[in-house]
Amino acid sequence: MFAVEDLSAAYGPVKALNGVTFTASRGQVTAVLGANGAGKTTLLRTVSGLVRSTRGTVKLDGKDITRTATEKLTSYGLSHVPEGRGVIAELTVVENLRLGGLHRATASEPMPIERIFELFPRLGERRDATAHQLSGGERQMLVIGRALMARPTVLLLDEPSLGLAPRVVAQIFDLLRGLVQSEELTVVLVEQNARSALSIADHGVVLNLGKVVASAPAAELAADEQLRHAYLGF
Amino acid sequence: MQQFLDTTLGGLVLGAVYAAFALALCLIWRSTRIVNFAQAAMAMVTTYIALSLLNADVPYWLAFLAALAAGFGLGAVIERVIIRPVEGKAELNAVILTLGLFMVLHGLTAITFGVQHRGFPAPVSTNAISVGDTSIGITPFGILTIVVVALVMAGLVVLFRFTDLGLRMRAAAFNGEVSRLLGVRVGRMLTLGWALAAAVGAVAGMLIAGGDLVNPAFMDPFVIYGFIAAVLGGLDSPLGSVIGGLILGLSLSYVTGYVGEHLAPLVALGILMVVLLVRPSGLFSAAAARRV
Amino acid sequence: MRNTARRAVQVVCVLTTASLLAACGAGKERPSEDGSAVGVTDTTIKIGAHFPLTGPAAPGYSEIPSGHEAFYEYVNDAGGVHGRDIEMVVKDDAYNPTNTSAVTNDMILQDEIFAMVSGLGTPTHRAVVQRLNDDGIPDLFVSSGSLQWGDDPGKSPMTFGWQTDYEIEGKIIGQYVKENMPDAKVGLFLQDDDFGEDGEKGTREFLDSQIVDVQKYTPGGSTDFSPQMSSFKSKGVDLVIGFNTPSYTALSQIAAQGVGFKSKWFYSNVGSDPALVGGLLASMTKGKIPAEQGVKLMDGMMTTEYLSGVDAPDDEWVKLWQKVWDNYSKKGSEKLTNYRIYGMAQAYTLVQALQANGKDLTRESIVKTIEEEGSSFEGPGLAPFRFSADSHLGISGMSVVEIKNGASEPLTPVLVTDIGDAPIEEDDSAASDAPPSSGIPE
Amino acid sequence: MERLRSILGPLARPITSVPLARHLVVALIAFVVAMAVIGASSQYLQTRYAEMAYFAIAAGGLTLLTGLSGQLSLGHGALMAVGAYAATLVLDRTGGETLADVFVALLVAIAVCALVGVVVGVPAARLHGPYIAGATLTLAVAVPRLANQWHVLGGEQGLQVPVPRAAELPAWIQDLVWFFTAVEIDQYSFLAYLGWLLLALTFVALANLSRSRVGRRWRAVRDDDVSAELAGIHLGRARVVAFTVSAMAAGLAGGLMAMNVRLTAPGAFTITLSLTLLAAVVLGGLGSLPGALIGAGVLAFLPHFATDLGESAGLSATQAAEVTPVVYGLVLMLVILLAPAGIVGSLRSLVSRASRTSSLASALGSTKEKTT
Repeated sequence: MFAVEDLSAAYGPVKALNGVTFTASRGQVTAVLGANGAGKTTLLRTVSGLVRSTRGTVKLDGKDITRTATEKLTSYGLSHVPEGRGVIAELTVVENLRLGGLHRATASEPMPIERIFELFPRLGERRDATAHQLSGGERQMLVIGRALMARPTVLLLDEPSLGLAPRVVAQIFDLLRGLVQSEELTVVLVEQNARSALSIADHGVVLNLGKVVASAPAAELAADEQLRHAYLGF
Repeated sequence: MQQFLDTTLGGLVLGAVYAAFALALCLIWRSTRIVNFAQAAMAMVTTYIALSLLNADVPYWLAFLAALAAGFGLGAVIERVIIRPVEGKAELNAVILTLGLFMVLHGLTAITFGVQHRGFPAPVSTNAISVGDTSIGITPFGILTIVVVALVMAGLVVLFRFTDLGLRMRAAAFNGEVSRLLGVRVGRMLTLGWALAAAVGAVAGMLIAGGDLVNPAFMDPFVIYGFIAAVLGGLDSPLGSVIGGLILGLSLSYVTGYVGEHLAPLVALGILMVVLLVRPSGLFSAAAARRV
Repeated sequence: MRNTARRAVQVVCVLTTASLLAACGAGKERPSEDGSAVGVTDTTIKIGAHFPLTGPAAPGYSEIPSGHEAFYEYVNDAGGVHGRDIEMVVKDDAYNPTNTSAVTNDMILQDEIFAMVSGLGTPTHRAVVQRLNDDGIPDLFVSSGSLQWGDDPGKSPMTFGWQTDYEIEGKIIGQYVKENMPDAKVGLFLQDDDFGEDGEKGTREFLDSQIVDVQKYTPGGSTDFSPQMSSFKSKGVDLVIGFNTPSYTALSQIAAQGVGFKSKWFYSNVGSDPALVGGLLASMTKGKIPAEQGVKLMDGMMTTEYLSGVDAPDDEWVKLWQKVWDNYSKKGSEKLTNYRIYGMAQAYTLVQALQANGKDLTRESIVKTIEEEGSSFEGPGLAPFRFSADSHLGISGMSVVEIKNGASEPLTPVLVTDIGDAPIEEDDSAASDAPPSSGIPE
Repeated sequence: MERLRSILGPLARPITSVPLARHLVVALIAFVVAMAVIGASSQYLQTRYAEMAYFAIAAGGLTLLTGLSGQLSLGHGALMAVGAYAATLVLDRTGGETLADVFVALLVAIAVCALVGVVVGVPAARLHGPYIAGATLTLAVAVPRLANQWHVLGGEQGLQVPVPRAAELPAWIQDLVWFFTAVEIDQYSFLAYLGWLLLALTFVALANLSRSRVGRRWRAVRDDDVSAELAGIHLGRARVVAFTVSAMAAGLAGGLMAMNVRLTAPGAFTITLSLTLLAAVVLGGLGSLPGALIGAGVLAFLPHFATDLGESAGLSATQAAEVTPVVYGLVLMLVILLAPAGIVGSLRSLVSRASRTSSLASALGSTKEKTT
């Protein structure tokens, strides 16, 4: 179980997160939704320690990881998947994946790269290409695959649909859904594309100006027309 | 013809040392986007450490290793203590900082070891090799120089291509934030990058000092020639640095041999400007055009 | 903001007035323009000199001032010259003419020296000769063999040379080579300034047709002379005559071996000290030969000599130098070297001139004394000085020697000549001068 | 020291919003004070003041270039060399005896450097950061070596520089100096007066330039070249003009240096000279003319002080001489690490915390730090 309590962060005088609280359960997809600038990406960056929190805690299975160094989080089983540009463009597909497996959750077996290629056959075909030669969809597969190499229990996904064709988004979300079930993952999915996100999410959290304005089962959110119009744009 | 051959061989040996030095600059550029103008002074310091050991009758190769180790330590300390605060800041800061470091290391070495010119021994003969009756313009030490530089390059290729540590270092250099998210201790990798670079610089220092006189200024030409060799190859590309070093070594050797030593820096400047203005990404950089 | 500005202007006005008043009151104490008294008191004479204590010319030359200082201590201990102790200010110019200008400025204005004595180097001293003469400061016994110190006293009346000049050295070398190696293909290795130029001028008087290649170097520039040696090699040179400083003797030898260039070598006096060059060569060679064995690397080289050196411990002069050095060297552990002997021999000439000058010492009187009596000074030089009102050039000759085992073996008797087309003659007369028993000129 | 401060006082005020007239008044007062101080000093100190003046002129040009247009030049030693050789060659032809000879020589030095400034400035305008640093550093090494190429430049041993004797100066100058200082002018004080007069004029010119439309353009280019270009400023042209102005200052400084050193030789224009100038402007604060003056004062007076300090700490003379470059290097490092705005900038922000937006600090400021 992954829990965020009263988390706040600021860029200089500007408050970007203001007392955000939510929990994400094992084997479920929790979607964090909101308009551009609502604080979604900042939320993930604060959880990972890339942005320093001013208040609040982040807990992973009851353990406080708020002040844990970014570099150590993968060994606690938490993987933050930055948006698709987060491939290391100068490295090849295989090297990106190898890198993902170097710092694993403690005491876990290394994940064979071939397993990732089974999940994403397209990556297997391009294994020796450098990442900057990949298409947007392939890059997204690569960053997800790379995160899986660390055998995480919690996966934080930042805008996996950004800039991708709807067909590709659907494909990736299908894969994700499958993974959550087969690997018992906790997934926190940050998305601007609320409609698609809610279609695979179990639970939804809506942010506006750094604050949680709604937190409810995904189906409920999708049904709330007023909320959708106000914050989710569909 | 004989002179041309001699000049060419001399240029290759010189070029090998420039290559090693450019490689060191390239390692640092790749990891921290900083051109280390203090590299030459750092190599000078390590060479002096080796000289002190040699004068205390320590065997040559032990002193060589000591210089390498000293370079490694010096590079690490400098990155951690002095360079870290300006990483990612305005680029002028790093330039001025490394130039200041250049002056400080220079002066401190002079105060510690004295400013006299002192002979520096070579591990093998510095007499030309004879083939039959004619001697050719390369010495066993020259051959050793090329071999050592080649070994260093091979070592770096193995490190970066085939080891996890090398993969971590490359990742940290290319994209620090993503690397941190993947668990790479980026700070440590950058320190290691500087340490390795300084060790490679130390090798260059030992090779240029052998069979010559050293004084605290003996590495100064490398401040510019090393930079030019690295830019020639594209700063980002280790292979380019090596080729850039060889091209520069040969060019300067021909200029010195056929025109006059005093024009060498001017020719070097010409080469630099042509590369920067005509092919800014360097002769061998695969990456897209860079902003110079 | 405006208020601060206005206050600043007020403050400035007050300060300005204050400093103007202070300035008007302080304008009196100017150093006396009457040069005679500067640097001389009843009990002291202050002299100064610039030397390359650092930089490419430092090996060897940086030892010269310690010879001076030891000899002055010796003289001062014996009561000084006419009751005056000699104090010497030594400044480092790193063999860089710009630095020479700066340190000379300091010596004149800050240290207020009476005279410059044995400032070293052709390119360096050249930078300050005009200045010293303009200011009427005696510029005695320059440590360089360039002609310009003495061939035109009308232009530089205060300046005197000391050692054998490079032109007559070139002539003597040239004649020796022409007579003994008439078929040699000669390459000249020259420092790229008046030093090399003077040497080339003298050499060409005899060897113009034998010289097949001329290579130059810049002090402080590259230390790799492979290109120069390659050029000699490709032109078939089999005798190199070098007018260069000691480090460059060592570096040219290393470079010659590096490109496989074999030749006979003839280095001018200033670049040939076997102990020093041998030590440098040894330190640069594979496996680091002990310095004492380095002198062997010099075997067979030729050079010239106008002073007896450490290789002649039985020479009366060398005995004197050894005695002075043993008792008065500041760093007792260091050995007597030919450079220290050079310094002491110059110091000896200075003391000789000051003694001859008498008690009434002025900047003009010392110049007059040397012009009038200098040519009769008996000293350690193997040939007499040429000092007169028409010439301020120093020692008039030298002998050609070959280096064997660190010692020099004469190939010719002492040869004496002058610049221009003066004939070269044998003259051993000055070589037999011996020091007075006190060791101090009377 | 008190007097020195009084010279610096007026210049140390912010130059903001001061019109040409006030610049002139300040400069005039400063020059009169300088004359009084110089007149009351020993010949030895006079040579130091003269040295300070030409360093300040060069540093003033450099600080304008780096502080206002954001281009770093390590080649100003080379530009000083060009100025020095130009002035020396002219003085050599004219004999250099009269005041007119001196001014002609200095004007030629400035003109030649303006030309060289354009030639170097055009390619330099296309470079930034480490690239321009490396290129100008190479320039600093390469240019003085040209003296070994052409015989007319005198090779390594350089050219002697004739200097006007006090007796050859016009009577009215001799009278004027005597009137102000109650001391007869001689060649040492003449060079110091000349240096400070030209320093005052140079600083007035530079201060006005930096307040003018041209100066505003430079700052715009420095702070954000992309926006500046969008606003219609021709980037390359603005940079070339800045480089040329700064080269002219370096040329004047070089000419004065030649007269003071009385020798123009390649050995004077080492990498160290260029780095030393950089230390002076960084110490004072990039972009600040008063800072450049302070930096130049350090350059002229520190070496002797530091060497004495080193010797009293038990170092040999040759070791003690190395204390100075160590200090310069430490200055560069410490200013960057601790006080990127330099002395003047730091004092100013201490005095008025309100002026957070001081454009000086941003010259070195962390404009690259991203918050998103």
